[in-house]
Amino acid sequence: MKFLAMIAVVLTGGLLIFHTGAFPDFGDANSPANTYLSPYYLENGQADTHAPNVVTSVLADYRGYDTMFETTVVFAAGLACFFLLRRKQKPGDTPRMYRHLPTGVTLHIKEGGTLPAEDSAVFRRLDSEFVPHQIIIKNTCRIVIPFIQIFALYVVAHGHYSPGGGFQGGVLLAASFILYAISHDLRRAIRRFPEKVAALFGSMGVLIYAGTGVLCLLFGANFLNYEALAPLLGVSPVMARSHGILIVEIGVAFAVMAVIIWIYYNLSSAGKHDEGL
Amino acid sequence: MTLPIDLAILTLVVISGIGALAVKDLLGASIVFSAYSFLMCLAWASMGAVDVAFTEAAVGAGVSTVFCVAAVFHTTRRTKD
Amino acid sequence: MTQHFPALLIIIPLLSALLVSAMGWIDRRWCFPLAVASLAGALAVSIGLAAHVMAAGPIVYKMAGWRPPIGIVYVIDYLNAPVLVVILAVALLNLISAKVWIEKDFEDKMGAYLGLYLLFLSGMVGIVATGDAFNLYVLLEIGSLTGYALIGLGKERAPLSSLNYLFMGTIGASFYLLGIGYIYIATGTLNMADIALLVPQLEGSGTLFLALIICMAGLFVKMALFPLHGWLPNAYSNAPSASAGLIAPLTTKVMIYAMVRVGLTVFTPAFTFARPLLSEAIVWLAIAAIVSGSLLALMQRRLSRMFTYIIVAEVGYMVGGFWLGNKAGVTGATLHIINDAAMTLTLFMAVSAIIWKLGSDKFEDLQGLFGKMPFTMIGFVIAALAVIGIPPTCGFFSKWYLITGGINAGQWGFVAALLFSSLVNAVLFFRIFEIAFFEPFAEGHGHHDHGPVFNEAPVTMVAPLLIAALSLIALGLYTGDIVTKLIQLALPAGIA
Amino acid sequence: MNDLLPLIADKYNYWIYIVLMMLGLYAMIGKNNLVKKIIGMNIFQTSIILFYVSIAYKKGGTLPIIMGDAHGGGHAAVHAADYINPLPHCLMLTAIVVSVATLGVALALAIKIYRQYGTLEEDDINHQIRMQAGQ
Repeated sequence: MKFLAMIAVVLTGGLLIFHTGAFPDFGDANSPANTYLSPYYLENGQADTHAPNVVTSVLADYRGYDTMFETTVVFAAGLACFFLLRRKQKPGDTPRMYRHLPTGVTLHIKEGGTLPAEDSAVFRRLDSEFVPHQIIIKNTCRIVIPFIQIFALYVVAHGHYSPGGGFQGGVLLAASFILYAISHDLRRAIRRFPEKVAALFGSMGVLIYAGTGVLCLLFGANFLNYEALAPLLGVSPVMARSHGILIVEIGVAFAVMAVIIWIYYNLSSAGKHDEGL
Repeated sequence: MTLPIDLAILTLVVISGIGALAVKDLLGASIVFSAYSFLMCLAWASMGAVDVAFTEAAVGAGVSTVFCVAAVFHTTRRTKD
Repeated sequence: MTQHFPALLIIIPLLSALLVSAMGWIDRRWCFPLAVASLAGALAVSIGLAAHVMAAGPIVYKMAGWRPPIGIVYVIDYLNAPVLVVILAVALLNLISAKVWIEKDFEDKMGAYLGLYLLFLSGMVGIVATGDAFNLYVLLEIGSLTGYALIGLGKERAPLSSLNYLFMGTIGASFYLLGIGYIYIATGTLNMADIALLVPQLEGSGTLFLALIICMAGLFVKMALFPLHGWLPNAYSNAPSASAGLIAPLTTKVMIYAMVRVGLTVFTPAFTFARPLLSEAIVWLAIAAIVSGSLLALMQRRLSRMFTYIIVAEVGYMVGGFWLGNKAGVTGATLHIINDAAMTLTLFMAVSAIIWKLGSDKFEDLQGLFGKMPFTMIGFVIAALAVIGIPPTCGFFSKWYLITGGINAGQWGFVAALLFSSLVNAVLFFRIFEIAFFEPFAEGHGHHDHGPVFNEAPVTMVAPLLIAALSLIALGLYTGDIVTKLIQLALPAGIA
Repeated sequence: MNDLLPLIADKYNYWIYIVLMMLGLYAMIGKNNLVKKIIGMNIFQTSIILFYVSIAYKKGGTLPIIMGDAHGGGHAAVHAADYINPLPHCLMLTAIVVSVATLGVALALAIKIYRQYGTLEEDDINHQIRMQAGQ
């Protein structure tokens, strides 16, 4: 197999390298790629959509249809991971570790033993590969997480003016949650943001995007043509495009956040939603 | 853009890519792969693709690594190649 | 409202996928009816579109209202209107037929399964309808990602074959993306029609030629053309029955459609067929696919596995026919996309019904099947006749065009391979008929000699199967109309 | 030497993308461990993103964020040559998202395979499959 791989690689690579000489030089401003279509976006992007960041206006408006499917890809991945991995587990199937909070004693309950109540104030469930009290990590994360989340919201809201947008913001939001799940434990993260909520948020986020498009359709314009929302938002058509971009970016942020958290739940617990990283 | 920096970063990208595939420990490979993504993100930032670099920093160096580590955690670290 | 039909075509499956997967968490009983209703709605829209195209010509739908090279457009023309109808019809029939399987296999994950099913479908519909080269890549990935998941929860080896499929699929899609990058570097645009306008000016461009090769290589991986077909048999035969009937008819056929689309309307025929050496090489690959697919099919002892190798051979038919580069060949390839989707659907639905009743599709378990499941076998026989290519069924007509194309091009190897494959198919299917009909029932372990007991699959399985089987004959009878009113009009002027 | 250096430097990004792509392709076909293959797949995908980003670069161009009065509606003339091409960036955002989605699904499948066979090495899995078929 390695030999076969080598042959394939050498052949393909040779063909590609052989041809590189015909490319325009790196950084050539006069190549067809840089002169045919893209000047339109640069010259008219701000006038058309009122968003100085041209990448955002291309992403969410000129090629907004692509972006809708990009969000759908993420959603599909979330569904796929859930579909492939998730399995229900009865409590008591596997040994479990508990910590008795007042004394700090660690208990190991064997298979079939009686378990303390799920929301017991005295006993706290531990992962089987537990570590002693991690005060530094927990407290640092407790301080850092709100800042990550505020920054994420800034990234979502400020996508028009600076790099970033719904997708990056959504990933950051998800990352803050994953940090919570790693620093505390998966079960508490799931209690805060249950699987069902993640799944519903995921489809809701895509629904916000596609729904905006359908709303445009109902107003008589083409799918995703935010100009049609001008009467609804009470602004000029250009501003309606700008606001439309914001709305769909929020949808993207919702979907991406929820779905990445959902994928993390399934991957980190191998579908059992029991013990994470 | 200062050209030498760009060349240096791209060379490092290749080295870390080879490293990620050569390390005989899957957890190590995931982490080297994270470094690969991060260097790639630097390369893109130096080429002016800030949005792409931002996304790669959040996704490639962040979330993908977590996914990889989670998967390795639930499978095995050992590998023959 | 008609002018918005191209958007509705994809919004309906997409929105219902979201709703269905959300409903899976709220009230599971609603999932299935919602999915069926949405597919029926989308099918109605696609039929409306096809009628509109036949009456008034192609439709260009501007997404977000931007004019073509700037924004993304959907183009419904003579080429993809019939393909769209077939895709949606296949998905609807298979969904109804798979109802019992879905309820049995994925009871607690029904929302997710149906959501993936509809997302897969919206990916496929989008690939066919889109007029933007990059948008095709995104939709390709939706179709593939959901496809991996739909396959991955199947029988014993399914996860491994699904992962192999994922690797090959990613290589294919990435090569396609790279090809788009080469096109972009040479022309600076992503819109298919726009590229086609620029291609004649770049006749001698090596970059563009390499782009053609890379795009085609990527699509060949995804459609499992002969040396790259390794992933297909395992992935399809290990897939859950409910998914196999969806993925097997659609994925390869849609990829072949993408090849036709890229070859004819992105790179113009003048550019695509300009190098006889390339066309010749690909036709020989196709011949190898036909011969090897047929031979490997002979060696199988399980129905579903045998069908997967027949698919490998059928891919060879269409690729070869297209790369013959003449009118009859391309017509035959395009017609065969439609016919083969219907034939494969019928075969896989029949197998799914057989497995539902017998629990197995091994040849030795099929004894006496004509008595046990007569209606299923009627559908099976019609599909088999179509695959072999017996006249009233549709398989004959597309094969006729393909053979004519081979003769016109003087490519006798292709003609011989087609005839050989038909012969092998006849052997294959008559062997099964013999097992299922002539061999005495339960001789080895028979305690009582009552003969075969009538034990038919549920009506939700048999009815779609029979509809699909009838459609095979109907497609055959209306071949003339399909060819003259749609496909002939779709071919650009450059084809001799 | 004087000719060679600019040739390499001018096309350096294109060379690197091909090297990375071949690295990824080799890992996907030739490596034995599934997680290694998945990492190779990701390298393969990022190499193509590098290619697109390299297309977009313009010497002397600045970030594709239109400077000047942010609330003026953009009536001032914008010279496209001064800004880096935004279109490939936008396409590549989509490609990155696709790659992370593929990664997630691939890892999910790998976990499922490990659950089933207890190993991630492809030859061990094939060996087990052959053993089962032989029985």
